[in-house]
Amino acid sequence: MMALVTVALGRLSQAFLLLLAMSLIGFIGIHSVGNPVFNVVNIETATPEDIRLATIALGLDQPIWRQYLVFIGNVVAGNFGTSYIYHQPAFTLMISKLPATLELACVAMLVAAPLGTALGLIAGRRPGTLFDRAVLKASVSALSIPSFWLAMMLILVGAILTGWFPSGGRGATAAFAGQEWSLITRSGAWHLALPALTLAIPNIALIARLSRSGTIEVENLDFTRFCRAKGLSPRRILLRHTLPNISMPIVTIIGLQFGAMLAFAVVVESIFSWPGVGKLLIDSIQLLDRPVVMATLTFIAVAFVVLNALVDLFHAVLDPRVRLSSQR
Amino acid sequence: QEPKGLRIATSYKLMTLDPHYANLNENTSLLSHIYERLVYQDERLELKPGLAVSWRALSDTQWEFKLRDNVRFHDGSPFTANDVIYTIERIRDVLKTPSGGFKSYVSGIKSVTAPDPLTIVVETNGKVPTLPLSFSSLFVMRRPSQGFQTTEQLNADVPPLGTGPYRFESWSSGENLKLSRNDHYWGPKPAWADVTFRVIENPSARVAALSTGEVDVADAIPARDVAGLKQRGARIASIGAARINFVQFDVARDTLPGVTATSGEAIANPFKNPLVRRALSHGLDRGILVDKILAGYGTAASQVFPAGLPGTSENLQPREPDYEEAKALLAKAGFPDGFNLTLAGPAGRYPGDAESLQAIAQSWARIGVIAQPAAAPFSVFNTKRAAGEYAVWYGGTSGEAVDIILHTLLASPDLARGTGALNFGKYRNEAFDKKLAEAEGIAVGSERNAGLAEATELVMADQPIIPLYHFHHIVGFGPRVGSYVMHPRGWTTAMQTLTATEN
Amino acid sequence: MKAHILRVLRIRPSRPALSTSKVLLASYILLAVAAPAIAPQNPYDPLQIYGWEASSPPGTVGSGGFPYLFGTDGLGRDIASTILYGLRISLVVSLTSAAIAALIGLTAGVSAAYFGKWVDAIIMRLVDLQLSLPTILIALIAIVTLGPGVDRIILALIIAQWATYARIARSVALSEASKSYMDAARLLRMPTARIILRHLLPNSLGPAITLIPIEVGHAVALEATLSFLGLGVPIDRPSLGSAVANGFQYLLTGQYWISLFPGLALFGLIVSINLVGEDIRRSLDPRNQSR
Amino acid sequence: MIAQTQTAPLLRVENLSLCLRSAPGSTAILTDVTFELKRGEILGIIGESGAGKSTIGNALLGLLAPEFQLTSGTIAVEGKSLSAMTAAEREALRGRRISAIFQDHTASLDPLMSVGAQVEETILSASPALSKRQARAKVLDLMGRVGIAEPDRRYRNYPHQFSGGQRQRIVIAIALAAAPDIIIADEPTSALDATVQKQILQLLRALVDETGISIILITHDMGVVSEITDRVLVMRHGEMVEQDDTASVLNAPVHDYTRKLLAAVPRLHIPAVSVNSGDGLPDSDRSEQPATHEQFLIAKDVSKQFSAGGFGWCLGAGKPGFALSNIAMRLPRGTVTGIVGESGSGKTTFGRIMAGLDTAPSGRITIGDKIFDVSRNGRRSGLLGRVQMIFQDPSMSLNPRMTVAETLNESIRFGARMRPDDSRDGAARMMDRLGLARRLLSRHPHQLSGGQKQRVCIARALLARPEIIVADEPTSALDVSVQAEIVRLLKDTISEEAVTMVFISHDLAVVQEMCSSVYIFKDGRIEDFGTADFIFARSDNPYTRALINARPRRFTC
Ligand SMILES: Nc1ncnc2c1ncn2[C@@H]1O[C@H](COP(=O)(O)OP(=O)(O)OP(=O)(O)O)[C@@H](O)[C@H]1O
Ligand SMILES: Nc1ncnc2c1ncn2[C@@H]1O[C@H](COP(=O)(O)OP(=O)(O)OP(=O)(O)O)[C@@H](O)[C@H]1O
Ligand SMILES: [Mg+2]
Ligand SMILES: [Mg+2]
Ligand code: NI
Repeated sequence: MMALVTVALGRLSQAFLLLLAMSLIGFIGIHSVGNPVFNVVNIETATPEDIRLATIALGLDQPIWRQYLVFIGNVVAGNFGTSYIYHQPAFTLMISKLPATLELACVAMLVAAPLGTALGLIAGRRPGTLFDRAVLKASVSALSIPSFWLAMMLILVGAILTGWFPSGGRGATAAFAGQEWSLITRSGAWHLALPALTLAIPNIALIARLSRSGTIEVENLDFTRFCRAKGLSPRRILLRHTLPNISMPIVTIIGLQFGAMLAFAVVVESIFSWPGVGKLLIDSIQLLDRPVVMATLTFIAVAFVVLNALVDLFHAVLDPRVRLSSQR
Repeated sequence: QEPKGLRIATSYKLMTLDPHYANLNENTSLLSHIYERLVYQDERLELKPGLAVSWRALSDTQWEFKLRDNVRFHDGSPFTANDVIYTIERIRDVLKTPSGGFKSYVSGIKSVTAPDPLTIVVETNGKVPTLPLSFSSLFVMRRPSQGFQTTEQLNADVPPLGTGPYRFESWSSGENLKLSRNDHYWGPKPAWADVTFRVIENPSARVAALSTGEVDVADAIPARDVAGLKQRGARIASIGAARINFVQFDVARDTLPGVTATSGEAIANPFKNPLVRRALSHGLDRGILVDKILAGYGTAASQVFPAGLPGTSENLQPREPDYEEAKALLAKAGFPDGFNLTLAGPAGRYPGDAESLQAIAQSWARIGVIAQPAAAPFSVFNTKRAAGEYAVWYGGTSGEAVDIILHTLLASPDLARGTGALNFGKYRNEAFDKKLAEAEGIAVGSERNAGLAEATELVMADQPIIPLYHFHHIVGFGPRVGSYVMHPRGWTTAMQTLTATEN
Repeated sequence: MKAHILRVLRIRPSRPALSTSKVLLASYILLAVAAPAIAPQNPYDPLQIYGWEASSPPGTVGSGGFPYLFGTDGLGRDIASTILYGLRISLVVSLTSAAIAALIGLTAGVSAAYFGKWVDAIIMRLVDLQLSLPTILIALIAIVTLGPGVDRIILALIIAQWATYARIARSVALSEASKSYMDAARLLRMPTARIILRHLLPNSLGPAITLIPIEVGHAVALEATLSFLGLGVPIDRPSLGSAVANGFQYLLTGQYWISLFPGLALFGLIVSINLVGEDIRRSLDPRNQSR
Repeated sequence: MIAQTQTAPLLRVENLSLCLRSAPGSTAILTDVTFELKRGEILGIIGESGAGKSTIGNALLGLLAPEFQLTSGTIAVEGKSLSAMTAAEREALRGRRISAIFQDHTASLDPLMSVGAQVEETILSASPALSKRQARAKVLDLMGRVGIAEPDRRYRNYPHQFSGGQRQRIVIAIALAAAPDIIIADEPTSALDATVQKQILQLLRALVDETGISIILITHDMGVVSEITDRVLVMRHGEMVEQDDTASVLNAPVHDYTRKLLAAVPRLHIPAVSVNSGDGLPDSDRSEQPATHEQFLIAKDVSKQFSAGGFGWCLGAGKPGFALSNIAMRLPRGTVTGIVGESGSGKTTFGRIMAGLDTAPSGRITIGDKIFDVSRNGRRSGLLGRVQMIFQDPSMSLNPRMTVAETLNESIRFGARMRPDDSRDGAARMMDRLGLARRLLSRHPHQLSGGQKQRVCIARALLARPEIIVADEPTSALDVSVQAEIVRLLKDTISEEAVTMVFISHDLAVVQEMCSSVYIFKDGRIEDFGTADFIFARSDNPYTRALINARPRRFTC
């Protein structure tokens, strides 16, 4: 237990350094890309004087290092600043987009992970069979369709032609834990179907591919042969022996993809007008809305640190040969 | 049967509930349901009464506005001159940049007085013949019991209070705005019991939502989708926008980045020579831009507004491309073999922007001018343009009237007079400046319009910019909407729709 | 390594499905190389494009005197030629970036697993950092600070992609590093780099090998997204990806050809890369080499 | 059915022929193998390493590697041919009727599942009616019967926390747990010391006698053969050489090869002047070393503990498990020092510490005049690389993605620091000396038999030209005639190149032949040590005597 605490503390201090590095990159990055003031004033009507005043008002006239110090000071005090564009506290703005993103990503992953793993396991157990070839071909195809195409096709088929699903938006939401959620209303869940499917399909394919190739490799190993020799049912071998042994890369990918869904599901979010964090981030980057970018990046970094720590923890629990602190 | 709510898919992402925060269609379009203005512009941009029933100039520096009686705010309190004064003061004195997009409209105002609750008298610093026009952009807020409301308050605590035909219900930033009918509205009874705006920024998603009938109205329909939408039973309304997209040159500096002779050596700034600018304009096929890129939903441009709107000139008509003449002009200017340039522009800001860059390059190639299109995200584009990294670029601007565009885009840059804010090319034409100033001094009317038209003719002869096109606003609407009246300012509002039953 | 490459390239007539994909990929590459010779139009030369013939349906004979096999796009470019030329850019961008990113990422991930402790901590925190930075931001920074260009895009894509490989490789390598063949290698006191590259890396490659072709496809899509935002290749030199992204706007319009044909071409390309990748994966598994 | 069971033998193999799929006909792995197995019989299969013994076992289980192709022959269980069965029926045979102990015990265990659970799932799959608790009790019983101490603690341990011999016993326990009719035991005792081996053999014999199961016992250990088999089948080059009652084969071998094999069996010599010369044994006898030899490697006070917990990251959970305490050892240059001892007594652990692969919290190792602190990482202290190791489980210590040639050349290049061209045929020559065909050079490890892999590991260690070798059971998978050659080779190398060797083995006869001095390990301590003569002839340590006496009688003289 002590070891766990030490590891956690170590991780935490590393995470702080990481956040610092990231804030520096984000800050300097946005600074180097362009001047936010052109997006704050209406460039089609603003006078040079307007621009000058706005620059001062946003503190953009200060040298970049001073702006950064001010920013860090504010963050330590719990304030990410006010959005240049929306004039709302950046952090609140980001949090308000979180439920939509969270429920979308969770539903998509809850569909993709078990389904993908199952398909891959079954296919990989008997490589070359009809089922295996079908899984391989289908997953290759699913991974080869650009995501916006997939989204549009689902809209075309699922919404425009058949009218089964709505083409976008969140539908009705209901409050839970102080936030609005779609998943708990009927209409909301209905609206969730297509975007979640769009996110899930490539992930099903990806996970299926990984677990298929892992299964092929592991099923060739001596211990699975020994399991057959000792009379275990194929199902049990698959679930209790093959699955754990192929699960490391799969869980890793699930962690990465889940993080990416939280943070970068821009295409799906914009085509289905699903107001999530990814879209907020991209919009803010394009508008150079630095406070929002920084708040969102911080959230994403924390999310990835947590997810990856969970994956590492899973790894240590799963594989007794691996130590969490990975000392060798 | 009473029509249910109206559902509108809009590309305009409302940023804030403060109607004075930023002068962008994103905000003003949606907030115009809640807040009203003293003066309105009709579809031909002519002024018409709003919260003010009439106005007149008392002297060169004084305007009097008579306010409408029996108008109530959504909370039932009456609308009076006091609220107008509050509005003007809030914009002029309280709001600080960046939340100060409207300041220029009131910067000429010296003082506002209310001789009686339904009259205001505005005293200006100099001659401001366009004051009523300025008031067509200012939303009137109610004076709170004390002090001034901040943007934060408006976003967070205080529900927006206006006199408009719809009252505020709820807003979720980037998602939707919900409104309900103001039953006590002073004008014609609003058609819909409630209105829901859904922010759908992706054009295809708007098209899809309209196709499935999830929304009744969708704005900013891409021209290429019109045919498909019509096939699926939607109807389309469109109007030429009060705006212009153009190519602008840097005519001030001696050498320019990216401009070289065909051999690759640096050359002196060719755009200082009006012949070159004219050649580039002649060597441009606007028909491709308008008919192909905008699929017919655009008007070829020869001046800053579509011909026919107040202040435009009948004499300026877009020309067919004439490559031979253009070549001849280039040869005369000393560039028989043409030259190379980089044509910069924003990507995804205006309909057809990035495509236009390439179409222009195709045209110019035919007169020997090799243009390298360089598209960049809007913010990057602006930063670079401000930093002087571009020699020739594609731009766009809009305004309530011709003079505003002439004033900012073509007049010589002059901080004191506030002219030439968008004249990034540093073009100077004193004759034009004078002519424009004269016209601007004339009271609103045909004489002023004639003066503006003349000034336009004068400046366009020198070709400081190459007008490209005025794109059209396109709105699609479904069966529950009877008709949709377009407005050149490009707002999308419930007031523009008529229910199907009414029709 | 040479042996591996040879094994990979060995034609296996007994596996017709796989050789189809190899033939397909080879012909894609051939078409890309030969594009200037076989394309009826040079879509990068504005003089050869006739704006008035924009959005012509397939089969229309244009001013160039040849039929537009797949029609023209919204600017009048021959879609067939655009696909051929665009392939060149897309192939170079996606293959190079995926290959370099895989090389960097795999080495980093395997090294992290091998050394553990602070090396692991640093690499994995870098990975976390990279994962949380959106590609768009990286591309923006790269292009604004370095100026536009294909190499910048490749750079941005490498930065965007290496982290995934690193984490995947590490996840396998952690278990692999405890096996006794690693001990045997360490006993021989060979350079650490060799232990990592020759012993740990090949045995940790399994999932990564599956991932590489997928990431190649991903790179094409990313490049298209960047192009779409004006951050990619110059807009007048469309890559296959940007042709597809451009066609996206036409998906719901009647002008199906503008999106369909580039989309099909891209689909075929990625499918064949994936199938060849699957073949490579199979041939790298020692248990399959004698089959 | 019943009638058939009585007449038909339990298992009948007829004209079984196998070849490699890649080159049909040319490379026969098995040719015309024919034998029967009766109920309650133990059939021994002996023969050359690489003769195809394990392949027969795999064929019986229907678990042949995909490279192999059956060219002819039938396998019938109780008269019913395997080829006539449906896939499901064949599936049902495995575990319930035929179970196996694989030669490669380490690779047979799932590294991610605790050993207890692996035994338990086998029990539950054989008799699903059992409750969890009953199954658990049975697991503990089985683990105890195969000689795993503290089974309830070790239940939760993972395979990597077990010693080689312990893992092998777990595999045996699993095979028994399935309660089959036939067990194919492929070298089931190769990693076990004499006492434990005896215990296991008795267990098997008792099973056969009590429950009437049959066993096919593949082994190279003639002692084991003589001890418990009823009949013996001798194999060479994939062909049967002879087949008869054990006694006839051992006493009156017909075939030359059998004779050669029997002649090669190493014999343990226990001098007549034996036992107990009294308490006053001069201490010099123990430390007595030829004066000519300098003390080349000295280990002092090496101690190490393993925690009993299941997970590496939960350090300190629970009481300590195994402990290696205060091991001290002196290795004179150019000699072979034997380590024998109980399975799980810490031999491998100590060897790994000596090689610098593992650290120990305390202890010191001196090589020449350089002192190494074993609590430091071997690479950093410089210990790593001074000592070469022949690992106990050969299959795991070979890189699965490298061919034999690649592995050996690497050893020449980096271990011996020779340029590749100088070493061009070093590998090939070494293969010849080890009795391995040169064509195996292009193979990957999974394409080799157990004994072939082991010899590749020996080759790798020797080619690195180390000063010190720790050989951990280097001959456990080799048939006696090959073993004799390897022993000769090792001896030659040691005398020619003044290599110092630690020889860990349970085969006392080989130890006697190879070693000048011997250390006896038990429970992580040195139980006894001295010159080989002393240990085998005069030591009165009860454990030492028990070890020696546990040797099968037949090959002791
Ligand atoms: N996958 C394979 N591909 C090619 N040859 C193989 C393969 N597996 C085994 N062999 C060869 O088949 C022969 C028989 O192997 P097998 O494992 O049955 O030998 P064995 O009698 O069990 O030997 P040992 O006593 O060394 O374990 C060996 O010569 C071996 O090299
Ligand atoms: N990683 C580990 N964690 C916990 N216990 C371990 C670990 N490795 C080895 N042990 C225990 O240490 C003891 C000594 O193991 P070691 O492998 O040294 O035995 P050995 O003498 O080589 O036995 P054998 O002859 O069976 O190979 C065993 O009881 C084993 O269970
Ligand atoms: Mg064998
Ligand atoms: Mg051991
Ligand atoms: Ni290789």
